[in-house]
Amino acid sequence: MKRIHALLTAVTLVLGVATGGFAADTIKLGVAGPHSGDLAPYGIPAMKAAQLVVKKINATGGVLGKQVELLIQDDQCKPEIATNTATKLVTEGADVVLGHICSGATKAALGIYKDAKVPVMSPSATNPPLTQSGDYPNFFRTIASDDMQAKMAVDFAINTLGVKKIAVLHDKGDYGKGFAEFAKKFIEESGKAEVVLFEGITPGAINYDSIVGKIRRDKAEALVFGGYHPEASKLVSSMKRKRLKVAFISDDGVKDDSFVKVAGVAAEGAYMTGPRDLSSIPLNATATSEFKTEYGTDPGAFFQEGYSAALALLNAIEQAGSTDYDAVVKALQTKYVETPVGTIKFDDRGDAEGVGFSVYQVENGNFKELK
Amino acid sequence: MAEKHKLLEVKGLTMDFGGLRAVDSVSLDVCEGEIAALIGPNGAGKTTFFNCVTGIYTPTKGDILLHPKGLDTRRLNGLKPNRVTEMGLARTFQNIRLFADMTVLENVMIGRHCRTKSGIFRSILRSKGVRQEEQEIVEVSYQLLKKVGLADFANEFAKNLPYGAQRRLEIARAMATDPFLLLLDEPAAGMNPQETAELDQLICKISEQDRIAILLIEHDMKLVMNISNPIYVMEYGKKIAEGSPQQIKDNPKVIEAYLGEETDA
Amino acid sequence: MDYFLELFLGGLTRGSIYALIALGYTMVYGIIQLINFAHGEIYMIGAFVALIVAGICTIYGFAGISVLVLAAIAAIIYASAYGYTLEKIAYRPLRGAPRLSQLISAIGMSIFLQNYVLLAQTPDFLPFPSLIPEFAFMEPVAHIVGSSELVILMTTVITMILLTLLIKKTKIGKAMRATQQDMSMARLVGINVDRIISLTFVIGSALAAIGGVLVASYIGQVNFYIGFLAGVKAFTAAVLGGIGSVPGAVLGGLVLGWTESFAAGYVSSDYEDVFAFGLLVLILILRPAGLLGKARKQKV
Amino acid sequence: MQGFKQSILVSIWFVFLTFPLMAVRVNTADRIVEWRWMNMLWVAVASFVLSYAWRYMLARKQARNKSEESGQQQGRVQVLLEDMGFRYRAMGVLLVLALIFPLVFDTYQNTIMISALIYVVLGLGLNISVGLAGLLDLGYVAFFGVGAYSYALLNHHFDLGFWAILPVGGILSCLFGVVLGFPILRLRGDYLAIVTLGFGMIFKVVLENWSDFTFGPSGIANIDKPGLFGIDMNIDGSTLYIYYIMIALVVFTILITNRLRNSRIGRAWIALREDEIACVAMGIDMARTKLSAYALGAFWAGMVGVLFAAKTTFINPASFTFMESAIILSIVVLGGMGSILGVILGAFILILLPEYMRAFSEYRMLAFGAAMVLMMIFRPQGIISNIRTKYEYKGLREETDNG
Repeated sequence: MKRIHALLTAVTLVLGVATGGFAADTIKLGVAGPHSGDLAPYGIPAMKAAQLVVKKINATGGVLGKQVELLIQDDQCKPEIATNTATKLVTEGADVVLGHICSGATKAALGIYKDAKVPVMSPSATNPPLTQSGDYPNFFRTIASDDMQAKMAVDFAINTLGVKKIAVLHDKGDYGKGFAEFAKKFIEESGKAEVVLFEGITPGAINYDSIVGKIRRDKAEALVFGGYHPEASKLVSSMKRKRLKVAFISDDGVKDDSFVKVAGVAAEGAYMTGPRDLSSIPLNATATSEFKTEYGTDPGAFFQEGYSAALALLNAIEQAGSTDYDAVVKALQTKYVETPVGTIKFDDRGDAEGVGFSVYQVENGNFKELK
Repeated sequence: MAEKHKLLEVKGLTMDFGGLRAVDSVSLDVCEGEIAALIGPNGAGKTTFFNCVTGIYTPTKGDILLHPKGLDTRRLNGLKPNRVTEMGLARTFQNIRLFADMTVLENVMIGRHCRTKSGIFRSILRSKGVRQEEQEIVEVSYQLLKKVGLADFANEFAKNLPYGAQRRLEIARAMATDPFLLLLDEPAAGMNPQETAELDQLICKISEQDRIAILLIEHDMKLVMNISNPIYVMEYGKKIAEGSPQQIKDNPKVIEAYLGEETDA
Repeated sequence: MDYFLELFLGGLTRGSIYALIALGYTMVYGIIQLINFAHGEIYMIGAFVALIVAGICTIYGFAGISVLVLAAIAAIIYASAYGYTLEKIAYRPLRGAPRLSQLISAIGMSIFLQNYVLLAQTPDFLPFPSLIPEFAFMEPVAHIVGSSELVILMTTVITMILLTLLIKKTKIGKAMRATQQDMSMARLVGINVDRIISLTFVIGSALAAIGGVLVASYIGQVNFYIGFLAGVKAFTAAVLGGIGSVPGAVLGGLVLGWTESFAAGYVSSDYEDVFAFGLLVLILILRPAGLLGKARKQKV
Repeated sequence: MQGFKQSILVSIWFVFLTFPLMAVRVNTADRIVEWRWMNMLWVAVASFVLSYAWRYMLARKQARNKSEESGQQQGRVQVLLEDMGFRYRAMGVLLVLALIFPLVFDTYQNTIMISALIYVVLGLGLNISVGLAGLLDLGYVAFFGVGAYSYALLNHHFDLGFWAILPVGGILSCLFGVVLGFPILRLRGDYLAIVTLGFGMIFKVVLENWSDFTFGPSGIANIDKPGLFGIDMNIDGSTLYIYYIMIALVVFTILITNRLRNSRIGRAWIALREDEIACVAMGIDMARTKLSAYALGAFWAGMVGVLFAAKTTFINPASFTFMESAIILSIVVLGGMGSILGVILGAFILILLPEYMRAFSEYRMLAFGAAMVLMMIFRPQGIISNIRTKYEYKGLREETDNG
């Protein structure tokens, strides 16, 4: 036991030296998110985006004449690990942090960054209270919050599609249930339609036939679903098999190529909200092609947002002229920056101005933006 | 001569498993100071009878009455095994059931559980009373080990004891519950003649010195005939005979039952 | 009435899958009294192998139900091989060890296999090519039960019949039953118990693979994590029906499928899992041996 | 030579076995098939080498089993640990090390250490029901959750402080254990395992769905950190503070579980684990004994759950999954069932090792699963096996004095 403890101590010492040794003169960009485990696909693209951005910036002379150093930490999307991750980033002296990916992990970690006065920017945490509660002045994000999506989806269902009876489902998760609850609230507030069904489905279940039957029974004209693409594909497939034709409206978690590829024909005609189409933005094309040359595949979820967040953070440091917390925050809130998600700055709650949503529809296996 | 005090009185005990009647209205008494024996061929229902009396099975029919000296009569039917033991009736098992990964001494100490009472909180506080009780448990258990001749092995694991010693340890463990009636299920099984002779003495000692009545199931006829009286004989779930060793030896039914078994074997 | 029928058939589909996986649990448990925690992973591996074969075929331009059959055969072969190896590595050296050790080993194996597939393949959900054609004759009732459900039901029924025949009629089946009754006795009468145990794992794994292929093609997606929930549910089904009993596993699977389906349909799918596990607890308290299990009298 | 042949066969078998998953990678979404032939070579070489190691280890295990039968032969460490004096000294040294740890290392190391200590307490708690009483509980994390949520909710609604809730969390969780335990403790071992697994999952589903009470999947944020006479602490300070609370809690847990283990109740638990029938026949009330073990195990989980909520300041249902239960269980099992020192060591290895080997973080769960299997096969008693207490009896001393 004693020996093992000594060994551990030695290991920690070595690691401590290894990470802390070259602290000299770099700008440290922390990157936190799930890089292992089942949620890794949501974290790795943003991490790779940060790597690409840093590589490019360092090649052109860095920020404020200093090289940018990446501190990458895995939080597995778990709040309890995220606090460790955050502490680690703070102790290693991260000047700014790109992350976290999941809202829960972000919430858990933010307190630590706040105490340490580190600006944090998430490419993906869409949970509304993160900005709206005002608890986290150091938090920013390059993605719009869930309530905006829900509002857009509900408006679309009621005003464009003109449905009166809406079923609202979610996957019992933080993201999906949050979206669904906002959707329910907005539908009820509108007074133009009613929620005929509000339920959570069990992720990973073999089929959703019962719930599809229920939608039919309750004569819903539209289904608003909050959650991610695996469940969404199962839902639309089940609806197609059961010959149930109702409008399917969902969120950004579903606007994923996998949805179209997994659900196939069943996905045709489905609506979903997602960040505005970015293909016309030149920087977006550059970023994507950078990714493709580097990794040979298409970038995954939250790549553009991650890329944008890395750019915005480093740009703010450049603009502020130092890594001082107040100066960086001020720069984030006042100076516009060109990113793959558009030219943005942040409002005083931390949400990006100029980032918005559109409604998309699946058409011939592609997402078509509806204007 | 005055009638001997009956400690255990079983009347018309019947036990069915599904359609199978394992014990069929067996009546049996064990009186104070007796070493009674229950014999019979394999599968006659002797162990099932024990299991009914000790509460492991709930009998289908019949009465099991316990008459502790100076206390009210208690009906044991349907009581949980631990309640039965608390009332002063302890047992050993045919297939040795020791706590293999505990030491020999600890095995006996477990037997003291129902006669002691420190609870969780007092154990945590480890008050003086608890410490005294612990010490008392150790002393009593150690004395019992000495009685069965296992004192030298007190700190061995029970699983490492030789077979005969394990049987004696089971007896010591049962004795630790302060019974007035001890049920021994084939205590001599697997023992060599010398060990059996020692066991013979041990059982007599328990009966005489500790004034504990004994009911034993045994196949070793020599042992049974030596020490027990009365003897009850079971076959196919039924009691076919009872009486003194001599009466049993001469009983034609018993002879037939045992001869039948021998041709089987 | 349509609604009821829909729920009933939905539950039946689900239940058939549970039953197929539950059989593996029940057979293994019957013989070596071990909850083979990694069984769900075998199911997942079956689905993944099928995906790989079917994927290659469709990418090179083959399609149709014959590809599905080919994928299923590959899945069965590989799942069986994994089941066999699993037993040899993780369980055989532990024969006679305390139950708890065996169970831990099983849990460890489950974690290992899950991560093995994650690392060797991908964490993403992969689409499974749709290979079951829409049968035209199903169209009038398709809103209640479709072609793929029909395929699942038929496959399950055929598999069950074959399995029952295997156990009841063949020499291997007899040896399996004997081993289940009393392992040391079976050994005495000259049955190679180790071989029978291996065989049980192979058969159980093959059944899981069939379930895996059916589910993969039914829901159209596969990832490394699908085995966990399916495994837990199937185990629940096995216990529900009476673990160790083959008809019990089938009944348990169906009862569980219906419970979930009706609970979701008539109450709320929020608490679907609560109903499933609540039922399990209830059964175990009221009838610990399960619906069809025989209460084994404890030997004293 | 025979070994060589065998290893070749093993190698071929594994190449066959891993072929579809390791050599092919098919992306059906993008319609890409990737062939990775090099992997097959690695598998072949690795399985060839490992099969030698495997056989060697198995042979050694068998040899050890034999030597154990003929006479007890214990490892040197084990002998050393049975020496009470050494144990006290070792514990003392450990405690001192633990106390000066945060003075030497930075805040990050402290947080990691707190996580490990949380698992130490969880392991010790589960050790009561699994290690001592032999009740396999696969839903142990639910009790942890009860503690965490009681603090989070009471703090949120009534603004109650950490110190007030610490015992309350434990007691609530204990009550929860009693209520659940009543119906299910009659079940045999394997059934108990699966029912507790079910309960663990139900617990999580309820947390997710009962939004009005539990705030659903979005969890509860801004939970107060433990207070120290109203002093405002920065992150370093409060981490340090929590670290010392945690050390105290660990010491407290060790003290109490150790006392319980060597008490009348503790012996009854162990006896129950060894043989239920014999146990009841010796007059031990099975239901009560089981329930006490189950509830006491729950108590510790509840206590440390409160601390967990206070440490992370945010909790949501995602922290209370089956995986957590499995990790706690493996801590108990790998460390050595019933052994307090073993459980502590187990927690450190299982929680710290992956933390410090982040570089291999992708492989950590893989290694973790493999370790569980290998431990069970080659060292089932855990790293440190249970040490039996030796009782002092006057009788023996008198006898030797006389003789």
